[in-house]
Amino acid sequence: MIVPLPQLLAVSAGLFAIGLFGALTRKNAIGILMSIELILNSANLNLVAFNRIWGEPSGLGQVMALFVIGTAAGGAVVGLALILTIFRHRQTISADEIKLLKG
Amino acid sequence: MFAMSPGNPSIGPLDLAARAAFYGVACATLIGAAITVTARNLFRAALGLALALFGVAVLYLFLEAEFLAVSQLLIYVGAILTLIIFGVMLTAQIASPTQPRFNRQAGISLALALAVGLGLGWIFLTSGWPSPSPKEPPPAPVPLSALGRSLISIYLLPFELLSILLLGTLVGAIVIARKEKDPE
Amino acid sequence: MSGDLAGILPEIVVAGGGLLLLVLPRVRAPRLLGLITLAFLAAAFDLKLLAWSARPFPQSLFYGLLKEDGFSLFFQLLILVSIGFVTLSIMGYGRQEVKARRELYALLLLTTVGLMLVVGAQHLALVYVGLETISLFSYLLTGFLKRESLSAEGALKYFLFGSLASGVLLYGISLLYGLTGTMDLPGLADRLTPVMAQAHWAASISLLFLLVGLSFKVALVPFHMWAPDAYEGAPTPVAAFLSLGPKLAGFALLVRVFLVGISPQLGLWPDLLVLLSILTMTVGNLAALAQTNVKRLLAYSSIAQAGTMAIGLAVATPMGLTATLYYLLAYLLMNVGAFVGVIAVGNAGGREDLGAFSGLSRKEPLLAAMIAVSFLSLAGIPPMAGFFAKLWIFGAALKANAVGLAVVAAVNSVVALFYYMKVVKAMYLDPPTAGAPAIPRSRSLGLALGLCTVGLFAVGLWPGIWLTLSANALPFPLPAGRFP
Amino acid sequence: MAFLARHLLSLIVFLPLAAGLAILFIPKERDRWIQAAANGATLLVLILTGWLALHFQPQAPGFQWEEAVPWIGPIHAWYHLGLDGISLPLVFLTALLSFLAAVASTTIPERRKEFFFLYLLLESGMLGTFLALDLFLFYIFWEVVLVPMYFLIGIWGGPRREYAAIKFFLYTLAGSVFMLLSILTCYLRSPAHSFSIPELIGKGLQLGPAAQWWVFLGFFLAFAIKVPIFPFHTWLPDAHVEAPAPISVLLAGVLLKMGGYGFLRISFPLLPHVAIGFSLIMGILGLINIVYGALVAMAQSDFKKLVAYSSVSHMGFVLLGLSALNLTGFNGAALEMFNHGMITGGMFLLVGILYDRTHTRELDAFGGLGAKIPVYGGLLSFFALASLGLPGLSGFVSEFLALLGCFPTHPAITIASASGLVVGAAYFLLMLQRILLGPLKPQWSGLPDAGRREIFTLVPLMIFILWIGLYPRCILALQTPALTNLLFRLGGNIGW
Amino acid sequence: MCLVVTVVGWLIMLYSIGYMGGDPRFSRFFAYLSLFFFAMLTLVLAGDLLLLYIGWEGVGLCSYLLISFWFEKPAAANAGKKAFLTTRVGDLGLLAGILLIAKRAGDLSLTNLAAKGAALGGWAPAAALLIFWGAAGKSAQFPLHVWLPDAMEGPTPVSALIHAATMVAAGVYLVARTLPLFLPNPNALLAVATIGGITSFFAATIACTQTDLKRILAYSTISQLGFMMMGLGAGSAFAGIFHLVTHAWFKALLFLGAGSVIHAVHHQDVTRMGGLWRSMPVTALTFTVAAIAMAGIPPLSGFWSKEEILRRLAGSGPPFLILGLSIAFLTAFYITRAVVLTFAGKPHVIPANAHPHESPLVMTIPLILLMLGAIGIGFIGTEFAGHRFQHFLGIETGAAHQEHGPAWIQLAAIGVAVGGIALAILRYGLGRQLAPARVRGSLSWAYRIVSNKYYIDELYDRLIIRPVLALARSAFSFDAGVIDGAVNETGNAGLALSRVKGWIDQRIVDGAVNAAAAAVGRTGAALRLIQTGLVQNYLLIAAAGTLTLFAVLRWLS
Repeated sequence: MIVPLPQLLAVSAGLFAIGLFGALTRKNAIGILMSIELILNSANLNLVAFNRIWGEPSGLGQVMALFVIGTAAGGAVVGLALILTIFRHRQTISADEIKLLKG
Repeated sequence: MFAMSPGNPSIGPLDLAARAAFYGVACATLIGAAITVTARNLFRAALGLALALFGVAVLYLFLEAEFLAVSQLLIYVGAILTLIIFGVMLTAQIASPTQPRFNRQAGISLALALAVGLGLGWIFLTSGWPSPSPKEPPPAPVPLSALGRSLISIYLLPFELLSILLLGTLVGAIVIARKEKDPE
Repeated sequence: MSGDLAGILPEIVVAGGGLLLLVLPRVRAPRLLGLITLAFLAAAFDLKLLAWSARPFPQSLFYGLLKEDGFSLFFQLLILVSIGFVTLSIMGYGRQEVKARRELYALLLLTTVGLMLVVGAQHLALVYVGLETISLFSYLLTGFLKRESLSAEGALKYFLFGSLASGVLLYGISLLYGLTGTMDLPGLADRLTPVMAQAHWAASISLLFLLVGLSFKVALVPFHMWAPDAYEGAPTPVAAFLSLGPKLAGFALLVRVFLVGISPQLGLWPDLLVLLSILTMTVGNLAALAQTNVKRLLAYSSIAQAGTMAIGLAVATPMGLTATLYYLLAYLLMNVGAFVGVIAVGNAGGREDLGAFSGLSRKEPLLAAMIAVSFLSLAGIPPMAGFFAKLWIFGAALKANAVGLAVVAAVNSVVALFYYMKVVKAMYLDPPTAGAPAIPRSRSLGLALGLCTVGLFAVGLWPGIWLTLSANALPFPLPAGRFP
Repeated sequence: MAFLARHLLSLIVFLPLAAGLAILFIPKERDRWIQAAANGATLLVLILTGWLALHFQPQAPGFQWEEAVPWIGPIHAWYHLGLDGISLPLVFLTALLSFLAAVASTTIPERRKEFFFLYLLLESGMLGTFLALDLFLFYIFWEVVLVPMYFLIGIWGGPRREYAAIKFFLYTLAGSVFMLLSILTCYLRSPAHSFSIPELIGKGLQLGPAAQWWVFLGFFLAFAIKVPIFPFHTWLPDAHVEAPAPISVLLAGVLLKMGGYGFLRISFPLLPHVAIGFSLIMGILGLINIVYGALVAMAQSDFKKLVAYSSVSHMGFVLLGLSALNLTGFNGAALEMFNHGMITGGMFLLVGILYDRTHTRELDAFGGLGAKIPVYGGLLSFFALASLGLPGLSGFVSEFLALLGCFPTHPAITIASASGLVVGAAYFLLMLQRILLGPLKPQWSGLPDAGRREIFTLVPLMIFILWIGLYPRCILALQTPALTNLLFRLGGNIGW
Repeated sequence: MCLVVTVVGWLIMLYSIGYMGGDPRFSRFFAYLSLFFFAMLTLVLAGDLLLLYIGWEGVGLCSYLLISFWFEKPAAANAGKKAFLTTRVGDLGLLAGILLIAKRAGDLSLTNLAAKGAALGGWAPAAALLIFWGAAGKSAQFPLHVWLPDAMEGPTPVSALIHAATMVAAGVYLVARTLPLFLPNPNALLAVATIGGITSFFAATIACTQTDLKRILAYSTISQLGFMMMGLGAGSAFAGIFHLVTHAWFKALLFLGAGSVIHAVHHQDVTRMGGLWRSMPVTALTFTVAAIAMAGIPPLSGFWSKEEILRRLAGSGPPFLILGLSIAFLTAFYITRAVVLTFAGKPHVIPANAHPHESPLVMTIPLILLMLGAIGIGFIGTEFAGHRFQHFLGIETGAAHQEHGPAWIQLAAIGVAVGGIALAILRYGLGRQLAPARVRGSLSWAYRIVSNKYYIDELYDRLIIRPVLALARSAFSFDAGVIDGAVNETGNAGLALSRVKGWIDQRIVDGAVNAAAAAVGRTGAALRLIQTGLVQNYLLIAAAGTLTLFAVLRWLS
């Protein structure tokens, strides 16, 4: 199977941009979390694609992508724990209402 | 022939079909991503994310990274996304039709994201990407066994650290998220 | 392999301590938890000292993923010391629900493992995983004051900001990997030179993303905005930790990646760092001027301090780097002193604003004096260590002909004086608030403050020793006769 | 004993600090002990400096009682102290004023333990500044002075003390930060590669002309703020007015001199070419200081502010003398520093005495006190006359020398500056008139005259003022050789 | 000079014991007085300009202290201040002159002044004029004379000693001392003479109109000092110094006499006196003798010295001579007027409850001694005493000796003196007491005008008295209004200016700093606003920052 690299990279760039947009605009904290997952995936896509090019025997790109998936899981756990906590305190997880700390 | 050399002569019909499939999957992925960030309903956004993640997994398949594709499905779609959906349901904010979808900085964010996306795309498409050795045949995909070996040899340290990370986050998340019963 | 394991024995000890604390049966006395933590930290510290004396350097461990050299040892020792101080301050913290949790100490120790590994990392995979470990644990620690919604808010903002930043960092790593085929820092350095010519902008973007990710850790402007909120929301000892641990790691990585991995001649990183450091100092100091919450003030202060430290990297000379290392040492001591002061004052009535410091010198003259020493050192008043740190930085900038940078730093240090003196003023010049509760005695806080005070004078009055120490810890051999 | 003799300067510098630390351990209730310890320590320092002054050999080249110990190895910074003719009068002045002001500090009402600790720390810093021969050490002492001063103004000062204290601190720190940059540049750009002032002077700097100007300006800013030179002087009225009387004495008597001393010790010898080029600007600034300070002083209705602004005016003569670039001018400048310390120190003591009794400094609130408290009136008149440059008293000698020295260099400026003498006389006489002359206001009918302790603090100053006024050689002889050396370096007129 | 200071001073001190008796600050008075002697002798004996300057300022200080001795009186306090300040303005010139000499000639000793003058070269006139400027301040020369009348607020012995006999003469002394500097420069001499003349004439006219006894004397002092300056300006140190010496005696006497009167009647208004010779004969006698001496009637001292100056002036040209003569005339006129008004006639307007009596011995003995001096001192400079004084001074004896002016000058001098006295007696002594018809009858030499007596009155009044009075009045009003006003206004303007500067200091200089501080503070506050608390704002800023960094990177490369 032949996949042209630039196009793949373009997809990853698209994912990155969409993720960035979501992170900047979603009102819901979980929405922001999901957008960030998109960014992580775009990076992962890069890693795997480059791994395919370089064909390293150790499979660095793929290993790295696995690490990313692992840390993403950890991140999601932490994020949701924090979101749940704040929801318990404030009954909201809307990012533009969480603004007691400022200045 | 993998890689991007522009004037590659040997493009067979199979390649063409594969290419069409690739574009389809790529589009699906991006559409899923778009749904993720635009859907008013948070549950639908989660489904969009699932679509995007799934699309990425298929792209991994295109790249002959089968283990990763499986991991993506198992961990990402299976675990992380489930967790997120749980979160959505727990916080009971699935949809709030009265509220605008985006916050007030949507316009400028859109411009910024467009700039980033187009800029990155332009750079990727115009950069001369290096390849280890253009004349040799493309390297074989990394076998699963090699992956496993390198995980417990070369990359043992980050791997172990990752386990510490996961353990720590789980414990910490439980401590934080758990409702406090006894003031320990 | 056994040699590798022996090499990371201190890290293993710390990790073991963390795991032990997790599985420990429920302990009622928080002091015991603290003492256990301290014991493990001390053991690791001792082992690191042993490693320091048992040269030769550098040692490459785990297939070159980890490098044990003077630089990493310097940072690891600083990290162990600062975590020790943080532990002491947790032990003296008034909030029982925080300090009685063994998970807190466990997380702290596990974070320490991440920090120690990251500063020795020679591979971007380890860098990424290590940074994620630090970050995720930091978010959790920030949110540890679970009864306070502000704590969760700060943690959430920190988390969201940090996740995006690490996404960007990761994206940069992936691009770098694509361009060079490796994540090994020495290999990266070798292969990047042709790549910079071939795919200049892609390489630039990747390095920029890397810089952004690390700047977030160090809280350089404009990637600093999480810091004040996180510091204010976090339990104060954790805020102290945030101002030390991630910053230390961030600086170590900035050096490893940008000064050693990617030579300053490649690209314009020094220029960007100059810009960032000027911005950081200025914005940090100006924003700190308007603060009344001392914790928040310290957050901005530590942003500004990081900006000053970044000058040493921006000039990209041995002298500059030495200055930064010395600065980190001084910064550790004075920042801990300042935060411990906030903890001590906060323990009395739960307030952490300037008003809570009013008239402290009359109620607690010794405590006030020690806090004042820390703040004056932060302001750069001789003969405390902070002054010398600033001095080396100025000197490095002048030596590198970056006169403008030096002048900006100098002006900033004057601005900074104003808000540091606000705290001193409250303690010494303002009358005590009537009916303010007495400050509970805490031996661990006293010990921490005392150590900081003594340390500030020791590092200040005999700066030669510490300067030599910093110079010996440079990650590259010192050019003969060029220092300073 | 031999050890002490070899480390006499260190002893002088650190004796107050040691005493200050010791005071911290005296119980708060033993107030007499605290006062006695402070008096004793400052007196001992005064005796030691007096011994130095008596055994000083003016003609001997270089520095005397020099001490040099390596301090910060990697950067070749030394702990290096030494005394020469330029620093000796100022060291003595510091010791004397510190002692007298300590005696006068009995009026400090509260937190006396802290007060004397900071006070003695301040004295150590001031002495160290004048004795340090290593730029690095100099800077440290220079800064060490700031902190206790901040607290001394901020805690024990008048109603606007906080503002005054932070203003003082910020101003001076702003100046000294730039001096630090200049010091570093000197260090980096000298083949001597050291902070030692004599060595830097000996080997010179490798800097282009423009860079030399910048370095000079860095020093200048720090010294100008300390002196203070218009328009950097606005911290001074606030600080002086708000500070408690003994501290005002040190502020005006000693701290201002640090700036002038810096010019003589550092800027001029280190950057002779710039110093020569700067002469005109210096002269103009001196003129502005003299005239402007005097005019503003005249407009004051606050006793202390008037004296504070008079300091601005008087320090203008120092600048004038410095701009002369000849021996007479330098002698005048150096002597003016010494004299101004004595005179203004006395003035501030007098202000303090009156304020302690009346709790007001409004000149218009007084009147006719000359009849009620004649001793005080006499003392005040004496210092006022010394301050307005009455011949026969010390102020005249130095002002005259400064004018005389400046005249060949900048005749027009000198003549214009001399008009400051008239205005100076005007505001001092106005002040005397408003306080001492005219009918006595009824509310002061119970005012007690100056007490024995107060007189005791003033008489030594009067002796010196008279002595120098009549026989200025006693100081001039000390400083002339050192100043001659400096002029050799500058290529100035040594004969004049 | 030294002798003048000590002898006259001793007498005045003696007098003061009586005059100041009972004052609460008796001892301080004498302390000040002694200090004054110290300073004055320093001034006089100084062999060096710098030392002279020290004494110069010292006497200024004492003058200040003594004028405002009764400082409870605001007028006295003001007067002291005014005196010190005005002389300080003069001192400025002296200081500048000293600086100039020091720079150009190298040293400041008062020997070899001619050589110094040569060394000064083109600067010599400037130096001379600067010194004269200083002298003008001290000696109350136009336009710096305004302080002296006010200085009369001090105790009378002080006025006698400092503001008549000694200190004010210091300026004359200084010019005389440094005359070698002036001599080669005709313009400098001319300036001295002109200023002296203007001052003298001007003050004399004013003196004619004053009613305050001490003020009359004060203006007369100014006038006489100006006269001395004229003598100096004519190039003769001797003439100036000679008149200085004689003037010291008779003017001190006049002042002490006036003091005695004031002591007795407790006010100073001559129009409210009269007939006092009855109650205080010694005072009246001594005062009158002094007045005659001053008017220049031979053989009293004033005549000799005045004649000497006039003779000198003849050498300077007719205008100066005429001026000198008219001054002499006016002098005679006003001093006689004072005598007549004070002592002659009936005691008509004295307050009923006041009983004037002769002063105690300790006051009258000095009066008598001074009177003897005033009579006799003039001889030391005359041919009769063999020009002893000239020899004593050791300056330009030969020239002074040989160059005899024409005899008519002597006659003219006597003439104007007598004329002045006569006129004054006519106008004040007799004109008041007698009916107009009797005036006509008693004055046979004016027979031709008898029929036109009204015309004569008119003439006297219109042509001499009125214009003189008018001139005097206008001069006084000029003095009081314009010059004094100018000084006061300068003071006020200075004050206003200094207020403006104070404002500048607070608003502009400090303001700039404060504004900078405020700007910094506001920026800080603005930065707080950026920190909205919304995490997505933070993210946006970070993202925008990254883009900016990239842009910078592009721009840099």
